[in-house]
Amino acid sequence: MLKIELNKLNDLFAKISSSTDLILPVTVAGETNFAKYEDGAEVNLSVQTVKSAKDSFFPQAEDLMKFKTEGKKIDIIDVREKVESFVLFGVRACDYRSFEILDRVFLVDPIDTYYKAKREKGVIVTLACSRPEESCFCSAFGIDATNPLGDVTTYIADGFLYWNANTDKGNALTDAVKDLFAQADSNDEAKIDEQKKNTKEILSKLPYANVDLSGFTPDKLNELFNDAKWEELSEACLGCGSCTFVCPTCQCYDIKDFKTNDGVKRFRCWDSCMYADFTKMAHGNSRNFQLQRFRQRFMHKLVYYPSNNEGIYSCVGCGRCVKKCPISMNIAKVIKTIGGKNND
Amino acid sequence: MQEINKEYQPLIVAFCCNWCSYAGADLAGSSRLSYPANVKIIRVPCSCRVNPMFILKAFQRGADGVIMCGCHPGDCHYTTGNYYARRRMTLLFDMLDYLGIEKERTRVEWVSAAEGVKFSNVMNEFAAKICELGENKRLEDLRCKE
Amino acid sequence: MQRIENLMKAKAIELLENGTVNRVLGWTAGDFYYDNTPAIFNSKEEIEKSFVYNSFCGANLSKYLVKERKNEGKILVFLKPCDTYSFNQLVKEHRVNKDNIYIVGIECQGHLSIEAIKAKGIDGVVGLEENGEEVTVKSIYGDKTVVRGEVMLEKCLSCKSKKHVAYDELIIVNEMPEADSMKRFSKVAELEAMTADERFAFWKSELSKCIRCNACRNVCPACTCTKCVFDNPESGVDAKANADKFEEKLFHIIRSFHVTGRCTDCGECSRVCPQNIPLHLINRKYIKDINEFYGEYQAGADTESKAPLTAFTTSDIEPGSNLKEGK
Amino acid sequence: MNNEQAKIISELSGTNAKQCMKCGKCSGRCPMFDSMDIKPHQFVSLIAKGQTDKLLESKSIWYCLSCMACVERCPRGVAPAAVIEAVRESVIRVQGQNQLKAEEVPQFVDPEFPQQILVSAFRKYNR
Amino acid sequence: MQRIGVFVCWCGSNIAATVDVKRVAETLGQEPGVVYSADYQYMCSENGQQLIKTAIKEHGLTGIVVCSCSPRMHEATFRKTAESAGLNPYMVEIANIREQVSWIHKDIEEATVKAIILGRTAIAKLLLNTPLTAGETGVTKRALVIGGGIAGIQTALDIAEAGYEVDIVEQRPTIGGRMAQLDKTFPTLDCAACILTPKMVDCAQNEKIDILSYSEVEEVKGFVGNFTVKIRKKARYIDEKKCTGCGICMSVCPSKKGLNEFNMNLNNRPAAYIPFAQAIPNVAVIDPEQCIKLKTGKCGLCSMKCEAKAIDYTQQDSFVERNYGAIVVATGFKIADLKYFNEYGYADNKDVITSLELERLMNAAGPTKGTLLRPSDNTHPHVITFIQCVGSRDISGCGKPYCSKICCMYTAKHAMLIREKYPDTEVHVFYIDVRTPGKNYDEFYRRAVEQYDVDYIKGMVGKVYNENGKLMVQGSDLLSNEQITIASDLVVLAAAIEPEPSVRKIATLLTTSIDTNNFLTEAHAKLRPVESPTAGIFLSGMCQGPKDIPETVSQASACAAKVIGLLAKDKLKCNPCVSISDDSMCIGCGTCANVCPYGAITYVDKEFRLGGGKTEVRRVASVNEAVCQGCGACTVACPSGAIDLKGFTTKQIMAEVEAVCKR
Repeated sequence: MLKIELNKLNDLFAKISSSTDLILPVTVAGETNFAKYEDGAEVNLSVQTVKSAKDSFFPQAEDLMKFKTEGKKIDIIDVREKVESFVLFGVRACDYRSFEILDRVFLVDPIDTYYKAKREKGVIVTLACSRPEESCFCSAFGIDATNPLGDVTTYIADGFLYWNANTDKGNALTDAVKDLFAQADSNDEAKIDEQKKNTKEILSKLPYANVDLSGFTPDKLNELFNDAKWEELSEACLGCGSCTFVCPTCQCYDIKDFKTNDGVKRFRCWDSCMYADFTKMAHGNSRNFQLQRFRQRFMHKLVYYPSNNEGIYSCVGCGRCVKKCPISMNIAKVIKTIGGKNND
Repeated sequence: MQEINKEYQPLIVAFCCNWCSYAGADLAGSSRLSYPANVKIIRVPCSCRVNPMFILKAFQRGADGVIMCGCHPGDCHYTTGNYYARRRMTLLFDMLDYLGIEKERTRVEWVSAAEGVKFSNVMNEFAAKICELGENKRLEDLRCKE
Repeated sequence: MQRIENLMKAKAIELLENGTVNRVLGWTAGDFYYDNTPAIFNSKEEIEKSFVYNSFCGANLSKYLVKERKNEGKILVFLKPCDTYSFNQLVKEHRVNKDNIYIVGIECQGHLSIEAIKAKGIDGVVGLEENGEEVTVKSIYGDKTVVRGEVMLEKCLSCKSKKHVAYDELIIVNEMPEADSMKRFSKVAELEAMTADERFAFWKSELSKCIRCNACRNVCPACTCTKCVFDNPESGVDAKANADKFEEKLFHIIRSFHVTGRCTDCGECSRVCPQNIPLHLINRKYIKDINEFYGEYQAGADTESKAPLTAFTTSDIEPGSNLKEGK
Repeated sequence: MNNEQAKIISELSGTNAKQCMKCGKCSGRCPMFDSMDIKPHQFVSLIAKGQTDKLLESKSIWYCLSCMACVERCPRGVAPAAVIEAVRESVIRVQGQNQLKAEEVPQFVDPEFPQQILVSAFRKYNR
Repeated sequence: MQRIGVFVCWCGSNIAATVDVKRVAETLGQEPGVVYSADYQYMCSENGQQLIKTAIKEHGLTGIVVCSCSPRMHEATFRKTAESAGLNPYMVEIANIREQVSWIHKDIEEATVKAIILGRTAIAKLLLNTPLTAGETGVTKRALVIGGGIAGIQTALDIAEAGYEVDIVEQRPTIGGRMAQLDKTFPTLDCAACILTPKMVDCAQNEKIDILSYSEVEEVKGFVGNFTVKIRKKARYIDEKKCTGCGICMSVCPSKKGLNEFNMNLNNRPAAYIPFAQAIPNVAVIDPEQCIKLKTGKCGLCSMKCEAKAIDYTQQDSFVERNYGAIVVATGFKIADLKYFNEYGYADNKDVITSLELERLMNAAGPTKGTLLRPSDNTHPHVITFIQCVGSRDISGCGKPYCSKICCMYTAKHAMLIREKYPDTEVHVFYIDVRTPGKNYDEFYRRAVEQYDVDYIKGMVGKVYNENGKLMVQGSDLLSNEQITIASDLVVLAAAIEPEPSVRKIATLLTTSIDTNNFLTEAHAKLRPVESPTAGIFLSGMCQGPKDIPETVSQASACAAKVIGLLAKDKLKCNPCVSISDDSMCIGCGTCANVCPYGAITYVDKEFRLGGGKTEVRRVASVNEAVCQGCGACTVACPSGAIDLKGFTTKQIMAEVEAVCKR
């Protein structure tokens, strides 16, 4: 394990970004989101980002291809540039888990080559949590916030950032920057263990730490789907997309065309199941009421996805939707309301 | 004719109402009063048909300046159209300015069917002003400039 | 506050039981004190179980009435002073059926913003205690006390009025301090005084945060179109994401323009923005312009007056004539 | 305009002789008409035709009082007095000798002179 | 998918000299959707149109783009061409490559490129065009003529003659207008009253004509074929139906200080008066400003003496509202204000008069009973000087930039009449040019010079001043190159004429356009000179531009022919480019109706299916296509974009914006 003083982190970021793109939490106009590191950027590793880390692999808008027209002639142009390797720094355990959930969507046949290219080139440096928020409930999904995986795992404790490479990619990155680090000793490891212990204690006491998901099993699909509670749960929903756009696991997108000056650019952009035109087809919409749309989101995360993916829920308990819903309705409340009596 | 810098040719979209300003442009034409070729006129029935979205669309598409011309207030073919247009544009232009977009990029002129000279002068002046400002960078859509 | 809540509950139960209304629109309590959700209550039991009115009921309930129009019977709604303006505006635009709504205007001492509390570095908030001007924030990391006035919602800090402009009855126990409406435009004026470059930089960094979640639009009581132009492929401006920087501006200019003269300045757009973009500054610019150019106008103050963009005078100012020269 | 000189005079005068519709109102009003060999309207007409030689030799230019009656009355916005002034100036420039300097003025001043004479004298001679 | 044909017109060399028309046709032929392109010397010619028709049939075209002159010129022509070849006329778009390209650009490359872009823009729009069908409306078979001068009278008579009802609204107490004030008329020198008054009587007696004198148009609603006009009948304090026109009230009225407007204020009239003996209607009117009874409540002499009991001091303005199919503007002219021309001394000298004042002084029914006496001392003037072009052809800002057209002829007339009647009088005329185009006009002028010895002086007057009771007219004689001063007894100014000022308000009411000189604009300077650009509004007489009587009368009849042509139709085709609201998007907020200038939008409750077996009733906008004029104000006001304008849809305009911005 290596260590670096926190006040030297900018040197580390400068070094990494000198050879490759570095994506990390940056504060712009008061809000912290993952963004490319640039000289003078206000890096903030102490708060949860507004948007999740998924943008790096699955950006909100992404060009797919281009049709160039000239008179009556149409050329199809591949707009994919060779993806260069990049470093994604400061990913929390919940967001890291979300990549695994996205992989199960994008990397199974048919493989999403746009996603795959980025996923392969991304070096993920995770950061262990030490100060969870009241909205956090990752532990409900079996995630250990204090010990994230990734190519490199880092911990912040006692004025130092500790660095531990886990994979070949991680080792390669470590080699490139190790000059800046000192070797950590057993004393340091003890400090980290102490911090982990403290954090785990806080985590176990969080309000949503013990939401019970056991009621969400594939065999209860019909029962859950027909639950009368959906109506009151969805009543106040505005049908905006805040929850889906801050969510690390939402993976739905829409494909659209943009008419440029010399043709058409085909791109995809995040879609939200909360929107009235989500999965609109020639015959119209499959879900006409907000109740149906609302139910879809949670049924997908808690029932449909797990039944196709060995019981893995498509929620990581990051709590972003808990924080950002304009009317304070969220997945935790849904789980508590229809997830069976253990939640009472 | 206005001397235009050959390197930089600004693109100007002019929305002209059918009854006065488009006729004014016709008069400028039949009086052989020239204005830069980069002024492109779009005919609308009345200035009140000009949706702020059209103006933003023009900027998105790469226009460097957008001008709306209508009948003089009080002379609208539809009686009141340009009065509504005037309020809309006043507020829209103010908003663009508020967002930091150069105020000179947008303009409203009232040009009657009899004012061919004015039409040509206005277009020459406006084109010169836009030349001075240079390319529209603050309200551009890079996808349209590839 | 507790007293108001009790009065509201009693009133709701009374009106339900005497048959004046068949449902009640209010707020239901959440898990952390600050996360109340608008809700419809159909029975005394429901009300007694979870009806809440505390300092985190900033949500404007008037927009829900549009949806409620389809349902049978009369509904009771609790509206804060500023919410009644939105209500009036909806009446004016025929979006709600006034006859099927029973309004109880409620006391408002300004509502609090959890974002503002968190911005003070207080995290892990699991509860609050209100004691007059002081608020004790209970956190998993220990309790802290803050001054009420410092953690209010932006819309309450620059409250436009404490007067209910529409109601059937009022529940007001304590005096509501009169609003300082001049405050509303001070930030707009500050921006106006900047150079265009400074303004551009300001808005560039603010709007670049926009994730196009549409929360601002969907919460807006003036945005009640069944199909928004931004969702309509025929409109020429539809988009689901800001695929280019241009679209951030386009979205916010058009969104605010569409509510110009109709926006009551309820401040919901700024309250719900997940990225805390000061969207009210865009809407207020239009309001300030309207006041300056066409005379004072407060949307929703009544249900009859002509909106500024559907009216004119022959001597209105010319577009751009008020703007100072220069980049 | 086929004559350089006419162009210069036109520019100096800032008037467009082509706008003249030959109504003669300038001459109709000119107080010094009888003393002039070339009449005010002819000035304008000669400039329009580019025949400047006659003008430069004309005695009229020294008779013009610069009273501006012709300018005031012209329905076409042409300024004959300005043309005459411009011709005068051209002549003086050629002579290049007899400018009037401000400091020399007091010795010429007769208190009986109307102010206009002083002003017009200065207009004529000081450049 | 559309099959578009592109037709590039050379317009002789008008376009082809600056635009490479072949290249334009070739390039546009390559555009998606275009299956045929051609160029031709004159597309609007019969051969050109035939070429279009053949191409439409042979290539199965679904729409055409014509790159030619302004759509204001030939859009209608090409729409007809398309229609006759079986195409919907609204599947035609014009790219204006003459007025917007060839006439203003010199560089061939630059002009050609622009022409191609404009062509592409038209194609982009056309690709989104849909066939439009015009609706129909009925026509109210009645016309309104605003103004009862010779123009209005002639138009009304002609319309009535064709069998249609027509109302004349006249702001003065009698019809007759300016012509009634004239003495003799050129070039025949017959007396104006002798030829005008019979026509006035015809009007009064024609049962199809209703004269609303002393009335003004207050409000105009509706559109071609279906106007509703509110007319204010000013209180004349005389019951029109009872008054016999006996004139007793005039003779007993003790208030005699009112200025006689009919006599150009040269003398006075009583408060109760009939403007002139042949007035139509021959009904008195009481001037409330002068009437002692109305001002102080004490008098009532006329009421006591009136045998018909027609006097009614309590009368108020009343309103009538009538429906018309067509409206004719015949508001006429007035003498321009001379306040900027103090060099002629009009304000300071009673004996400097305008020509119209001279008409009254020479008229047998005038203040001097036809004897020419000068106003200051009622003596016979021996030297009379006329000054022409007073305030006309003036670009200095004091006068009018245009030629008033009638002054040369009436000055010759006046000079001749004076010399005829008073041979001892010396008559001088200062002129700039003598303009006499017209049948027998120059002969008339030459007669003044040759037979009547009128002294025409080429030159302009610089100053008129009073010296010992004589009016000294100082001017130049350009031909002898002299400055001359004529000591005169009377100076007559041929003052510029200008449109009657009330025309501005009327133009606004009628939503028709007016030029910088306040003359009404015609739909086309050459081809539609009596129609205004606003459908259903026609122009008669001086309101459109300076004219003499023969011209006015011919225009008035032309105007009547146009009106008759309109009223003869049972149905009018509406403009199909009207607003249409999409029910699925409309939220019934009412914003569109608030901005509609025609009140074309109403709201209806409609039931909609929501899916899942549910329905809801929503309030939605409904556009009356016959009333909508297609301005588009509603389309922008609508927040949801539910309302669109056919022919200028949001998508079409957006497509045009995209096309013009393509570099």
